[in-house]
Amino acid sequence: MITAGIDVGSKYTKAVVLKNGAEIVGYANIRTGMDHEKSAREALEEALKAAGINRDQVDKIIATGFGKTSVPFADDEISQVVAAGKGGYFARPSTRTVIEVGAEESRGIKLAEDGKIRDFALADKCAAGAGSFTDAMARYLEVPLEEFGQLSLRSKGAAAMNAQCVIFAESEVVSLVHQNVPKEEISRAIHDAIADRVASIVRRVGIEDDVLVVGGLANDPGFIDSLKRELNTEVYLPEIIAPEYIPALGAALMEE
Amino acid sequence: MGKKAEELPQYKQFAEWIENRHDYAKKWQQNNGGKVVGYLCTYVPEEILYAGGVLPVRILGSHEPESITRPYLHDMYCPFCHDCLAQGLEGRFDYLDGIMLAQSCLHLRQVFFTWEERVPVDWSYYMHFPHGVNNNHAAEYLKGELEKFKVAVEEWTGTTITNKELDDAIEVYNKNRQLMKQVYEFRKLENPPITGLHAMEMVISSQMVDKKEHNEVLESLLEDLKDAEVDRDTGTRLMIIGSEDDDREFFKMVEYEQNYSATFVFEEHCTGARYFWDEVRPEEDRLMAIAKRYVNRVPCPAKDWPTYGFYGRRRFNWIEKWVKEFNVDGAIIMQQKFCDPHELDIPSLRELLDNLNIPHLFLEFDITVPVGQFRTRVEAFLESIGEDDLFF
Amino acid sequence: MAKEFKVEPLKVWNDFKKYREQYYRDYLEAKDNGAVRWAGSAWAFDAVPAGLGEDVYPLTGEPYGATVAFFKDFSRRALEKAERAGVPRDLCGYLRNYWGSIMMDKYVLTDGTEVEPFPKPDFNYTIHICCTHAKWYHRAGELEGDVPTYAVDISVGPGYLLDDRKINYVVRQLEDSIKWMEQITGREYDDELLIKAVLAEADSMSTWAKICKLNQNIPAPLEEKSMFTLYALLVLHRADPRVAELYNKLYEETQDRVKRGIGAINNEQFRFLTDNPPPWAFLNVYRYLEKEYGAVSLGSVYTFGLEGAWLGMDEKGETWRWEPAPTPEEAGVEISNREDALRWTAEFNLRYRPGWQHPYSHKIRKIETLQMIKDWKADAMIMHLNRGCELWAMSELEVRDYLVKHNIPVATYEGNMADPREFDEARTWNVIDSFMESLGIKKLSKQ
Amino acid sequence: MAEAIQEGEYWRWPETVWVDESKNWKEAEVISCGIDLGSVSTQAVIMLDGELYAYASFRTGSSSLDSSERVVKAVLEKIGDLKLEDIHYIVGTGYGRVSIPFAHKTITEIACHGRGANFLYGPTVRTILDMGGQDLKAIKVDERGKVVNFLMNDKCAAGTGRGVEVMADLLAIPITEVGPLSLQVEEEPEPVSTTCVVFAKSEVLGLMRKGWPKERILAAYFRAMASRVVELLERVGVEEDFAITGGIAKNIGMVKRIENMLGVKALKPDFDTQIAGAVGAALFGRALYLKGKKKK
Ligand SMILES: Nc1ncnc2c1ncn2[C@@H]1O[C@H](COP(=O)(O)OP(=O)(O)O)[C@@H](O)[C@H]1O
Ligand SMILES: Nc1ncnc2c1ncn2[C@@H]1O[C@H](COP(=O)(O)OP(=O)(O)O)[C@@H](O)[C@H]1O
Ligand code: SF4
Ligand code: SF4
Ligand code: SF4
Repeated sequence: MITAGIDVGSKYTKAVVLKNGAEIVGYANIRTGMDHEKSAREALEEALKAAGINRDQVDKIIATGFGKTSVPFADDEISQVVAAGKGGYFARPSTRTVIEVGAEESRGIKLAEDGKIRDFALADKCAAGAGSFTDAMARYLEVPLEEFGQLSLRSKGAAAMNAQCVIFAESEVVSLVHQNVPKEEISRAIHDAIADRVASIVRRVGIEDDVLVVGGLANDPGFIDSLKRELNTEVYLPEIIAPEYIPALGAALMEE
Repeated sequence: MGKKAEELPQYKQFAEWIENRHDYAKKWQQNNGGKVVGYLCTYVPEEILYAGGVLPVRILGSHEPESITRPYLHDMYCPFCHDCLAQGLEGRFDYLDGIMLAQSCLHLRQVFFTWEERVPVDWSYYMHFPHGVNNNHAAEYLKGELEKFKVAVEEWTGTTITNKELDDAIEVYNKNRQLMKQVYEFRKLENPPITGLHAMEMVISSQMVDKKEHNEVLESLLEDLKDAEVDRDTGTRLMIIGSEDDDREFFKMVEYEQNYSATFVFEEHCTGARYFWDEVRPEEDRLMAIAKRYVNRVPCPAKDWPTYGFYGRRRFNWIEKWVKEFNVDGAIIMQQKFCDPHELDIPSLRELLDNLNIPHLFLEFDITVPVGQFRTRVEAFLESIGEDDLFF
Repeated sequence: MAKEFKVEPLKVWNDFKKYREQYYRDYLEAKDNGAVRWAGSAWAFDAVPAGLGEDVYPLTGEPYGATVAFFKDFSRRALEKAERAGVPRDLCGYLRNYWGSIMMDKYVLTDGTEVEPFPKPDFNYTIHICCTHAKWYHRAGELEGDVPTYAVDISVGPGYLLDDRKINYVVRQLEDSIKWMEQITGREYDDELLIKAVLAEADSMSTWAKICKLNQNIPAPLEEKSMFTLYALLVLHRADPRVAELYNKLYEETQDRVKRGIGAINNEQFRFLTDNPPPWAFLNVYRYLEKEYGAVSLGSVYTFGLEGAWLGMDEKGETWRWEPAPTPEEAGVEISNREDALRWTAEFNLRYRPGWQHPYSHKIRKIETLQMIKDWKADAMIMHLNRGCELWAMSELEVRDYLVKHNIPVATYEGNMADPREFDEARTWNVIDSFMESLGIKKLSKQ
Repeated sequence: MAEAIQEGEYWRWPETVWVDESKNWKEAEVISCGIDLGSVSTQAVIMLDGELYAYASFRTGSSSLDSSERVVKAVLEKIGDLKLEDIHYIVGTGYGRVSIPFAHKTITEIACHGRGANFLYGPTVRTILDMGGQDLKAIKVDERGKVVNFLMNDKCAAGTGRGVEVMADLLAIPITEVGPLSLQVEEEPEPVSTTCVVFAKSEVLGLMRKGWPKERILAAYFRAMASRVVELLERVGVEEDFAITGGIAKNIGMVKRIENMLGVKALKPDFDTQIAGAVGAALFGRALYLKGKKKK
């Protein structure tokens, strides 16, 4: 049986194709466009192409993500929480806490031993605890996103930053730059600030080992480093697939 | 000429006490074999603890960002209480033998209960305390609560608190209040030998150390102040009015690190005058005397509202008096974000200051102060008060 | 598959609506006939001003603030007006609607009619339980132009720790307040009217508790969204004998519904509790849950506990009793003079209203909530992290933590009871869907 | 519908360098310069005896040092033979004022906008709205342009110049055109519910998906912004004459809406509103120079 999960995120749309609910055979990630349906279709097609599978061989398509309702060709839809929980458990069954950080949202999910969701918490309305923060700051500092996280790892300490908000952080960063604070320290301060926000949400469900971090921002080593420090515990990344695919994977797993 | 005002050793002592507050308390514990109680609001009747051989220390801000309180405390509770609770949860007060609160705002209450439950501590006490301090029956009611409290302290420490001990405690506390008021007198001078930073550090440190020791330093400070040499420009005379505030960074920025000279000549908040202005007036019934002191002190806005024939705010009468006596040029209304008691008074406070012709600047504080943003506001405020000669 | 239950509209519904309509009108028109008008919190000692005469009309601020909130446009204008005058956005949502309404000098009736000017009370009469109440009316009085305000301090701790000394503290203030009202209004105080009001108050509040208790049945005869309308009369004027009478009627009808197996919703398959004042402009949260999931809201510590009289915590502070508190008659207490009446109303309110207890420790609210889940046979708790009220926000997260530890599923969504701008529908549906899915409950349409 | 999602450069507003060729700096007694280093834009203004002579207005880069140098260099180059050393007094203002190495003194942008508006719009101005890149200021001044009272927006940068830039990018419309376009609606739509830059973005995307035309989306966004601005203004109390300074004064969609909500018309500028702060700074520079001379 072939299933496909499509995660229409606010910034990226991810698709994962799964064989017999166990084997990942294809995946793709494209920028979410104006037209959700189109983005979803494109992501799916790319993933199918990578898998070498035809569209009519797919038995079931399940959508998730913030645009999940605008994928009319999907057979079913599931919430991001359940998708991330399922995907996280599949990727690492010893996971008890899943932290998902995407472009605009973050959430903490607590899993039972059997993978069932025991509790979850969503971050509240402020983008300061998600990927857009790093996107904006990296752009401001004129550093490619991929390097922005590395910068943070190289820093000796964090610059003092008060801003609790993306926009104000931008002005804080302006003034830090003006004070000639090294970019490394600014980067570290930003990652610490995000980790701080994410942690304060996830703490609501309680941190239980193992902690798995998924979603696009998990690719950012600076963030992972700050998060570890903030939570004072080891955190893991999925090994079977890149972290941003986990919710799409979870969606594809729905049908077993 | 005496010493340079800025270099007075007593100022260093105050700052050092604040920085090493935890070490001080631990050492005190060892040296005196006594218990240390952390308290969350200045309505706690410290005299009774002190009489029982207990050192009361106030739990104040650390001004470090944290992420551990939000599972328990609502986001819209004030940053100060998040900061206090965070330090508790992080174990920075693990030496405390007890914690207590005299009923004040809701935010602090929640901090107290969460602390009590989640931070191991031998003893905790929530004291019911009148909120309507302006009503005629408040002192009587409080006296009853003080009786219960005294018994609780006695049971906990396994001693009885004698009248003599109460009198001694009252004396030490009153003395501290008198001395600090005398220091404040120097702030009325045209060029005060003490800045707001040091004055605030004086008051904050008094909340953290044994008052007897504090009194000694105050006495020597008063000696030195008499002929201290002031070599800074006083500039605009500012008063701060508002919520709890122990953010020294802000004071440093305003008085030492910006474009214009300015000096705080008065702090109205509970890390300033509201804390120490009133003394216990001794009477035979000691607990009644203490009760009256706490009911009649300059009230916190959380407790200052009309009853019977009184329709004003008692605190405002004080503010008016201080503005005049200390020759204040401008006021900074400083409020902890989300602090409801203050927020509810500020519209009326603004009217009061307008009527007094005192320009004012409103600032909202968080756990950490955005110094850059505040600098611009403060400088612009000072520009609007002074700098007349730029215009011709 | 969902079971089907019979449903029926409530017969008393219109009487309740009519009372509420008339209440706001009466207050508005009172002055035409020389009557007395007072304003204050819904927590105020409602029975006490009743002694000023038969023609005394209150306006309680919280329900008025909620009425304003219901009319999104009026509310937005009121809130903006207040904010422009420097009133911070994080203050109590009701208060901002109320102040804004005074500042606009506009009064809104339950059908949305806007009337000018805002009808000024003769005096404000309130208590102080959160950080807001006394200061709310203090400032309102200033805005209205020196309307005198009296606030009774009730900082005496939770009901199970009450003693005579504490009760006396409150009674003395109530006595003072009567003299004060006489001075303000120039009227002579009538103790008989006070006694009548005190009895009616106890009757209304106990009867409400009895009604709430009937929701323990399956199917639940009432659901919370309707109960918001029904309980409103308690916060408007529970000491009015007509209100007591209406609750007795409602009680009878609800008993009858239980007997005949009438449900509040026809597809009850999931029972949940809530905990806080709801976002008034978005009661469709409840409709959504009902329609999509056959989920019935049974009530909350708020709807049941704000003005319902319950035995509550036992003397040891260990067990919470969701049992209606006795009226004077049931308790065998005779009330024959002012002192008795004041003492009764003070003690009754302080001891038996769950809402009074919450600011005195988490423990109370935790035990109370868990007991409620058990007694009402609820499957889950859906909490409104309400930014509009700091009192109901207190302990909320501690309760959440406690319930989760006791394996009760909990979902939380954010909002503001009285500020429609602070509610995000899409996010809320997302929380609800995630929650239901995580419990393995599918939408009815997908079953 | 167009794929507007790629990050374009639509926010780029035109940079300017200008000199009044009819004046000769060599004849001036006092040459003063004001530099306004804002979060989004940087201006340098040169005045001769209190008369506007030359200015440059550029985008602020990530290093303030470079920005201030770049803008001063540009204006000096345009003049040709004037050198930095020839300038008698330089006052720095704006967000980055402390990091302008060659400034003799710094003064806040609030005082400078007050003074600058007084010069540019005339002494009848009492209320000034400065809408910049990341903040809003409502300023009340006396007849000399001295600040009597002011308010700045707090904490949330929602509804400022940066926000408009983000919208311009998102909708793929040049920043100079968003204002006029937003006025092409028959009826004002409901304002968007959040002016938070980050969330407005998602909300706007949602509206685009619903098929709203761009002008309507802009109208909804500007309306929400304007109402925030008006809130701030009303808190200081609007007194006529009323003037708007800063970059967004060039956005007619915002200006019109603010005027409508306030019921007060803003004075019409016949110069670049972005230079008001730097003009004020240059005027203070002249005053400070003369004051210093008097002392000597
Ligand atoms: N290689 C990377 N390095 C750093 N950050 C990354 C990287 N890849 C993605 N991100 C971050 O992840 C975010 C997108 O995460 P994703 O989970 O795909 O978002 P969504 O599903 O919300 O659209 C981006 O905003 C970016 O900040
Ligand atoms: N020509 C223009 N047309 C429309 N808007 C403009 C124009 N130029 C600048 N802006 C707006 O003004 C903002 C910058 O304002 P400005 O006052 O220069 O900011 P600051 O001084 O805070 O750096 C830009 O973000 C943009 O929104
Ligand atoms: S503008 Fe800033 S503080 Fe405001 S909601 Fe957006 S990110 Fe958060
Ligand atoms: S600052 Fe205000 S809200 Fe915070 S603890 Fe103090 S009184 Fe309470
Ligand atoms: S904050 Fe809550 S308890 Fe306080 S007045 Fe408002 S609604 Fe009532």
